[in-house]
Amino acid sequence: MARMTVDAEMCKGCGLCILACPKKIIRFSKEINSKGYHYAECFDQEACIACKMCYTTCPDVAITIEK
Amino acid sequence: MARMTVDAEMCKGCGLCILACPKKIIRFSKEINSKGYHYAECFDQEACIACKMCYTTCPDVAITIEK
Amino acid sequence: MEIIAQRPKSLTDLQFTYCPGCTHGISHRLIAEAMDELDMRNNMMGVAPVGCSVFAYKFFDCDMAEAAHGRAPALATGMKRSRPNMHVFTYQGDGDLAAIGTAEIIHAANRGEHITVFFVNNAIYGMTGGQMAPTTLPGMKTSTSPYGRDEKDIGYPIKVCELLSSLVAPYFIERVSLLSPQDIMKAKKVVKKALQFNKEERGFTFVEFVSTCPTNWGLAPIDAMKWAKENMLPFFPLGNYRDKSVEGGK
Amino acid sequence: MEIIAQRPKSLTDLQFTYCPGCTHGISHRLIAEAMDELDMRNNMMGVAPVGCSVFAYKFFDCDMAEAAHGRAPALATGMKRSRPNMHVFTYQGDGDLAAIGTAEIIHAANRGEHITVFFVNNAIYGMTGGQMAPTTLPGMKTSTSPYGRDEKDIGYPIKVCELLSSLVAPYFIERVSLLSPQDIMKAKKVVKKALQFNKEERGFTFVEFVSTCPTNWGLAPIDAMKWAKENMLPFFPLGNYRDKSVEGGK
Amino acid sequence: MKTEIISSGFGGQGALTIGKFLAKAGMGDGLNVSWLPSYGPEMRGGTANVSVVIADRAIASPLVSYPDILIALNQPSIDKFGSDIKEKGLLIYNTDMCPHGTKRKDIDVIEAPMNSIAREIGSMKVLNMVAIGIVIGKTGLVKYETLENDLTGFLQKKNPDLLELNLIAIKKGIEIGKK
Amino acid sequence: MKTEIISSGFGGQGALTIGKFLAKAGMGDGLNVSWLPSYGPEMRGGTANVSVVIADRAIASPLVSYPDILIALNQPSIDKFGSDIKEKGLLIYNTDMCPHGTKRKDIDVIEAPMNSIAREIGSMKVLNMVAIGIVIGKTGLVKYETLENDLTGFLQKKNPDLLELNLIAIKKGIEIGKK
Amino acid sequence: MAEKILMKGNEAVAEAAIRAGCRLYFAYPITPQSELIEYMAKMMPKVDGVFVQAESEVAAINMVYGASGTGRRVMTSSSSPGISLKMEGISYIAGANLPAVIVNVQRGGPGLGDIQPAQGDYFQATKGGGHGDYRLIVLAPSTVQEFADMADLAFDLADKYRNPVMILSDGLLGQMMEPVEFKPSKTKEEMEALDKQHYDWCMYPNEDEPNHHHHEINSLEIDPLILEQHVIKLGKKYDKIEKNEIRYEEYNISDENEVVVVAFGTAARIAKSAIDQLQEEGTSIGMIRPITVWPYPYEAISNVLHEKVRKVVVCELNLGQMVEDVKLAVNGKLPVEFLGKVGGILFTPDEIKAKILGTEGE
Amino acid sequence: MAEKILMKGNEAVAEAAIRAGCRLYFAYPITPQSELIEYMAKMMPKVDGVFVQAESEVAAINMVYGASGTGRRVMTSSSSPGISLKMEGISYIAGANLPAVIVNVQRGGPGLGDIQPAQGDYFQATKGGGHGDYRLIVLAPSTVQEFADMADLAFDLADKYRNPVMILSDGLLGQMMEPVEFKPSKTKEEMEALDKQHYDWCMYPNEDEPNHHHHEINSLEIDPLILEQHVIKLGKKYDKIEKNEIRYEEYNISDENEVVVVAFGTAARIAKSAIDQLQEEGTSIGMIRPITVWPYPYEAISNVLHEKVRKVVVCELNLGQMVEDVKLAVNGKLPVEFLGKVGGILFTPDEIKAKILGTEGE
Ligand SMILES: Cc1ncc(C[n+]2csc(CCOP(=O)(O)OP(=O)(O)O)c2C)c(N)n1
Ligand SMILES: Cc1ncc(C[n+]2csc(CCOP(=O)(O)OP(=O)(O)O)c2C)c(N)n1
Ligand code: SF4
Ligand code: SF4
Ligand code: SF4
Ligand code: SF4
Ligand code: SF4
Ligand code: SF4
Ligand SMILES: [Mg+2]
Ligand SMILES: [Mg+2]
Repeated sequence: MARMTVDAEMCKGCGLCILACPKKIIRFSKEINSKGYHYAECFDQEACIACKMCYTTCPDVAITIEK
Repeated sequence: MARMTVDAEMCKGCGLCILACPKKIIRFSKEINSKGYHYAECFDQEACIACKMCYTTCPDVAITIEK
Repeated sequence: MEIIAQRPKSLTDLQFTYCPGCTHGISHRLIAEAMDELDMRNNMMGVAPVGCSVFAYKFFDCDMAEAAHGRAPALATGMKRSRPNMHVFTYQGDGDLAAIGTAEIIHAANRGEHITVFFVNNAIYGMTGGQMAPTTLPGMKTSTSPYGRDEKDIGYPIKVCELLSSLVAPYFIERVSLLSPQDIMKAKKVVKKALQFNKEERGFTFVEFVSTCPTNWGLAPIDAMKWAKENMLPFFPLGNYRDKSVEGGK
Repeated sequence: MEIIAQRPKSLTDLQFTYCPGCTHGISHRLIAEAMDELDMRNNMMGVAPVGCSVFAYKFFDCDMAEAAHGRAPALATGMKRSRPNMHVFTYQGDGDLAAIGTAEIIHAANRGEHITVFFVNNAIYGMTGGQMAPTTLPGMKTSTSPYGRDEKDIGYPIKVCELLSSLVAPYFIERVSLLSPQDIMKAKKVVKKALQFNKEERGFTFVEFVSTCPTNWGLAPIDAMKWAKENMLPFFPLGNYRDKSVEGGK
Repeated sequence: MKTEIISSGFGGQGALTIGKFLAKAGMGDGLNVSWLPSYGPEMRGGTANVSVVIADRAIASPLVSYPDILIALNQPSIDKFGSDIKEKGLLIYNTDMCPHGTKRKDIDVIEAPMNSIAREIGSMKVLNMVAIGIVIGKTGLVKYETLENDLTGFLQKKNPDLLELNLIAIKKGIEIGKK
Repeated sequence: MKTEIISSGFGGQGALTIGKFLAKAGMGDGLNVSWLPSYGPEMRGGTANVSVVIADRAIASPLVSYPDILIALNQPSIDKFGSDIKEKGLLIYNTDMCPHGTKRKDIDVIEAPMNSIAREIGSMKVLNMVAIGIVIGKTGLVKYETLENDLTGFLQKKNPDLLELNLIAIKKGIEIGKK
Repeated sequence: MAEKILMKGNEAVAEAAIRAGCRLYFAYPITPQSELIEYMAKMMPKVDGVFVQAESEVAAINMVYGASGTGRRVMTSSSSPGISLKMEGISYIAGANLPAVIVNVQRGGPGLGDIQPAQGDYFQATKGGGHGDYRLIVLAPSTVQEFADMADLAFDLADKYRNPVMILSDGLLGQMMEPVEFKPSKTKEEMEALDKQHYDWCMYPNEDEPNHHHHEINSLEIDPLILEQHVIKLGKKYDKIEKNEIRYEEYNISDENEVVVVAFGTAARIAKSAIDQLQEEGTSIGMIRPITVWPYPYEAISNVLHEKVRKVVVCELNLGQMVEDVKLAVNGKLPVEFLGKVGGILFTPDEIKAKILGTEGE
Repeated sequence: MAEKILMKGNEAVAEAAIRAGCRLYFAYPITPQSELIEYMAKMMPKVDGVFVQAESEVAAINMVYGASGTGRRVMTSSSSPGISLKMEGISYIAGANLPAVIVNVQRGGPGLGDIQPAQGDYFQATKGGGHGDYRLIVLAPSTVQEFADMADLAFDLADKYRNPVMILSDGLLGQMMEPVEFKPSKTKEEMEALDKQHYDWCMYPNEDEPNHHHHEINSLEIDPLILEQHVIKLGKKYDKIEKNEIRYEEYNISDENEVVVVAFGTAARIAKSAIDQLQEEGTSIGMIRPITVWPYPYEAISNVLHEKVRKVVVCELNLGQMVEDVKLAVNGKLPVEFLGKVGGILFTPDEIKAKILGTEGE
């Protein structure tokens, strides 16, 4: 099992993690954070394979991966 | 016939023309110029072949060659 | 469950001041990770430039100095010479390093200062709002080349790795890119190599990141990466330009 | 009898301020002769550096500006851009061009400014009394490298022709020497070629003179030439580094 | 007469343009105007704002510390400037992006779902024109005709469709403002 | 008491060294001294000169405009400074390099063929020491013993032979000076 | 009457410079000046002018030095740290008696500081930030209109005295938009005349000397006696400028004034509104606003210290720089008080009122 | 008593700096300062110190900036044009609250000027040649001994206030030899203490924080409110320095003085001999010689304007710079006259006498 979490306040909604995820389980949230960004969120933690692609590409180091 | 003349005041007595002359007809004068240099002079104008080696090497453009 | 990837210790908790999708953040993370892994943080002094990464002095969690525009290699020289048992790196943009700081980078490299220079090439002046950089591509429109960079008038982009490799002293010079997770993972290895050499006091080490500036290129972050791949990489070939650790290395 | 060699018209009548046997005078003469022969004097503007040749503005008999130390290429850029129908050259020493003026020469070359740069490499700061230059040879003693230039500490001499040839824009780059009448005659051809290209508005042209500084080397003029031949030429190989006029030229 | 305005929002929402067209129209009406943006790197991804002053005498400081009117396109703008609005001043805000609104009771408040209105009109680009319209409708600070004139000059050739939408948005705003 | 000296000659003749050893000896004698060279590119191949002041009170300006003593190792030095020597001042000059000498009648003049003397002693390097000797012989400005002491400290290890020649030259100069 | 255009100060001064015949511009980007360089990048090609983004401020000022030596109108601009880098070049240009226009859009300092408006470079501009005895003519605008108008004036003064002229503006004036009217562009004939005006000394063959031409552009005189004459001549030029070119504005000056305020540029704008408010409240305050901060209007200030005036108040966006010049003007006759604001912050009219009324502490 | 050594000023100040614990020196050659860099090149390796000949003055001052950030004693030197190039860096160092010592061996300007002694950089040194509100502590020696002594003082002041200190010398003091006595070198213990004195803020792990360490060396505060606080704090530091560190020499001051002369450095040397001569001739003249030209001894000057004093005469090797500070000190109480000399020429005592006596025209 793996878990990917996005720090919503750190995220700037650039979408690079969404592109990077091989499992396509990341999307923009409906909510905005205090800076007005639709932050990223994992909508299917079960499917996460902890490949760290999202972490690798995230320019704001907003992602944590657990396994 | 050829003539090599040194402008005694321009000459700084560096000796490069003496080294350059294939005919070895240049030497330092006994006299000094107003800056204290023993300037170069041609002691055998007859032998000069107007090869311009002395002119070519003179850093102070003190030499004139006529032919 | 165990954390397998998280914010490296060598970064502070502050949020980066970069635009969404700006690769400055990625290169910061790579450097910080390498510092963590090589256990260099306690003896590291970094130099931030003037450019979008001016606040790097707040982001790297080690001793940091904020240089005058272009002068980071001079500061680094002073710092390293003063405290030779410390490790020193600079982090600089293309305006900073390849325009106003040309003399400083060339001479630090030529002296073989024992420092690591991280060079972020995004083909533009990010911080001041998108003016032409020395690395701006031919034909590229910027706010100071509004009709496109005309190489007849102002010449071609400067290739810094190539320029520095014409010097004898540098120990390690390599150009990497940050344009895909794969590239980033490769870049990570190079960053670590450079810092490893730094730790071992081998000499002057230099890593160029081919980067993006979504904001001033007027592109979405993903499009910016695509654009950079298509347009910058042909001009700025990736690869190693100097590695004295390899027998026969140039 | 007819005069077959005399002071060129493009020199004023003033006596040079150089030391006995200093090759600055020779390069001055070569440039002036080429100006005469190419009939460029009436449309020529030159830039003198700060260095022993600071008074070049008095010696060349055309319009002349005296630059700040290292900034001759910047002045030349302003001059040429302002009056594009004029020809412009700079005359610079190795401290001037390769130390303090590093950024200016690289960027003028990179922009491909339509100017000619004459670069006098005598491996030392002549005017200020013999300090180390960027081109000072390894082991060479100068007043600021009293124990000999230690390349481990401050790196190797900078090879300017090689450095500039890593740029795309320059049109012509060649290194010549002034160490014998034969060398000088060869140099003359190269000087003339560069100015010819200048006249034809081909682009950035650059001639390096491997020169001597008898005074600060502590050698008699003749010995200085010998020393330079033996010690400088191996480090600074003569030859053409760029000639875009030749098909397939680099 | 002197009116001091701050217009503020996320980058891209057009807060600076609001200021620009208000100032331009004020100038067209023969008044003295000034427009001063916030600038600098702290703007990256943050809030952009502009100070506008419209007055019938010389304008001393173009920097507005205590606005008569605050146009807030997002919540951070209210959070940052809301408490500076002069007593009896006016707050115009975009309910779509300002979930918390304001707690002040001593000022006039006009709320409008500007995102929704713009979307309805057909382009998110006209969000800011709704806000301008509200200012005009409520205060008559500048003449609609002057503004229309400026916009026409600016857009007629470049993008006549957008011009049309802009004018619709302004009129919609005026309506709201007049209520 | 204050003595102002200019020592001048071609580069390489040792004019600056004359000044230095006079100043050093003065210092050794417990006096205030200053030594100020001419400097700069105009020196290249030209004339080098130095101002030396030796005094029993604080020295205001180390620059000598009107010397009490001019030591001229060549003709250009006389041409340049000869007319500035104070009335009743002293000119010491090297006849070997000063074909025209001086026309002044209001000063003391000591002539010496310094080149020839140095050549005789065995080294052109000691030319300047002859001049120092003359100053001492004529004026007693500094003590011979102090000078000898300084020179010994300076040369004993490096070059004892040259030291010997130097002392001979000084003594020769003193002889001339005393005449 | 010309049309009014709403424009940023940075752009207005650039447009006005082009209209004044400037066809050469060399600079390096820096906030809050970048709109100026960007405007030039866009417009210079349209008027056959030269725009070069230099590799640094040092290079830019030396390009100006070279171009000015050829006798044409040339300009550069920057903001505080970038201006510091130009100090050597400015000293050379002044030393070589060359005309040139330099715009400083000041920001907060020292060091990297911030990018907000400030007036901390007053000393640097007026007392010679570079080495040696030289003076810049320094013009201090306080509106966008004046900023634009000064481009024209600056070039005229630069040409008249063969001296560099600085426009000492700030981030506020650079960034704000105000309505501005422009003078018409120079006509073709005027441009030709401009081009030739310096033929007697500049590099570039003129019609009278079509062939042999040896003009020297130079600040070096290795012979001290010649350099002395050269610097004395510079000094006389500065005296002449001090005699002829002092400019200032009198605001609300009358013999009813209880206090006289001295302020320049942006600070003066704010001071005016304080003065207006006090006037309405029945207190008469006058102001001298130096328009040239060098040459400085010493006399203008001492002349308005009428009998009722109790004190002089100096307002600056710095720790106190022009206040020294005001003290020199007042010369001990009255107390001189100082109100400063630093860091890129502006004072409010209320703060100025309090200082004037002596109620700051309250 | 230490031995007296006959030494050039340039070498004496270098030797004294090394003895004061300076172990880092970065500079670029320039006449008439080159003996200083050459001395350092020779001596630094012998004391395990760092000598780097920088590629330029700009690089040199930024090497100083970096090295100073690590808390060690560091110095650079140059002459006028080279000092101008350091202006940006100096403003950064001041803005970042860093200690550093900068020696200016002034020459004739402006521009390339000449290489003879001058005092034309007074304004630049004392009023901030760089941008923004900052102050250098400026020490002006007038003998080789004082030049050497000031190295020690400069480092102490720099460390005490975390502020750059400039020694404002000139070509005469740099080139001339005078007897000089040196203080003993710092002991090993003193050196260790010096090394640690800045551990609380400098880059470099200290014993209390052996591991994690995040000290920032920086002059940037992008938030104007924070920058404001920062600059106000700088201002308070400058006030403190003005209160504590003013130094000057009174020469022949008495209530018999008819004229008071103010002069610094080399100019003061010559003025002294004029004063001595006048005293012998029966006219009593006093002199104030500022030793710190910033902070400036305003009070010291106004305090000696005894009843008999008719006027104040200022002598400088420039067109008139310090004279403004003297006028500020005198504040209108007496006429202030100026005698200048430019181009690298010195005045003679006679010229000063004539100025004092008012017989110049005769
Ligand atoms: C001396 C000086 N000149 C100019 C500037 C303005 N300036 C700040 S950042 C910058 C360019 C930054 O571009 P780059 O180095 O490419 O970094 P990026 O923002 O693209 O990462 C400039 C010109 C300055 N702060 N100081
Ligand atoms: C800004 C500045 N820095 C330093 C100097 C001093 N300076 C004059 S010439 C020179 C070096 C000259 O060396 P080089 O360029 O090699 O010319 P050379 O005399 O050897 O021909 C230096 C450092 C100066 N005049 N200006
Ligand atoms: S770790 Fe891999 S699979 Fe999981 S969310 Fe990230 S990119 Fe997708
Ligand atoms: S890459 Fe990072 S910043 Fe970008 S959307 Fe994903 S989590 Fe957010
Ligand atoms: S021309 Fe030739 S032969 Fe004649 S003197 Fe010169 S070098 Fe000798
Ligand atoms: S080469 Fe020229 S300067 Fe040298 S000795 Fe011969 S003539 Fe004289
Ligand atoms: S402007 Fe460009 S380089 Fe700067 S933070 Fe934004 S995207 Fe990154
Ligand atoms: S010092 Fe050297 S380079 Fe300069 S003139 Fe003398 S020999 Fe030539
Ligand atoms: Mg960039
Ligand atoms: Mg050289």
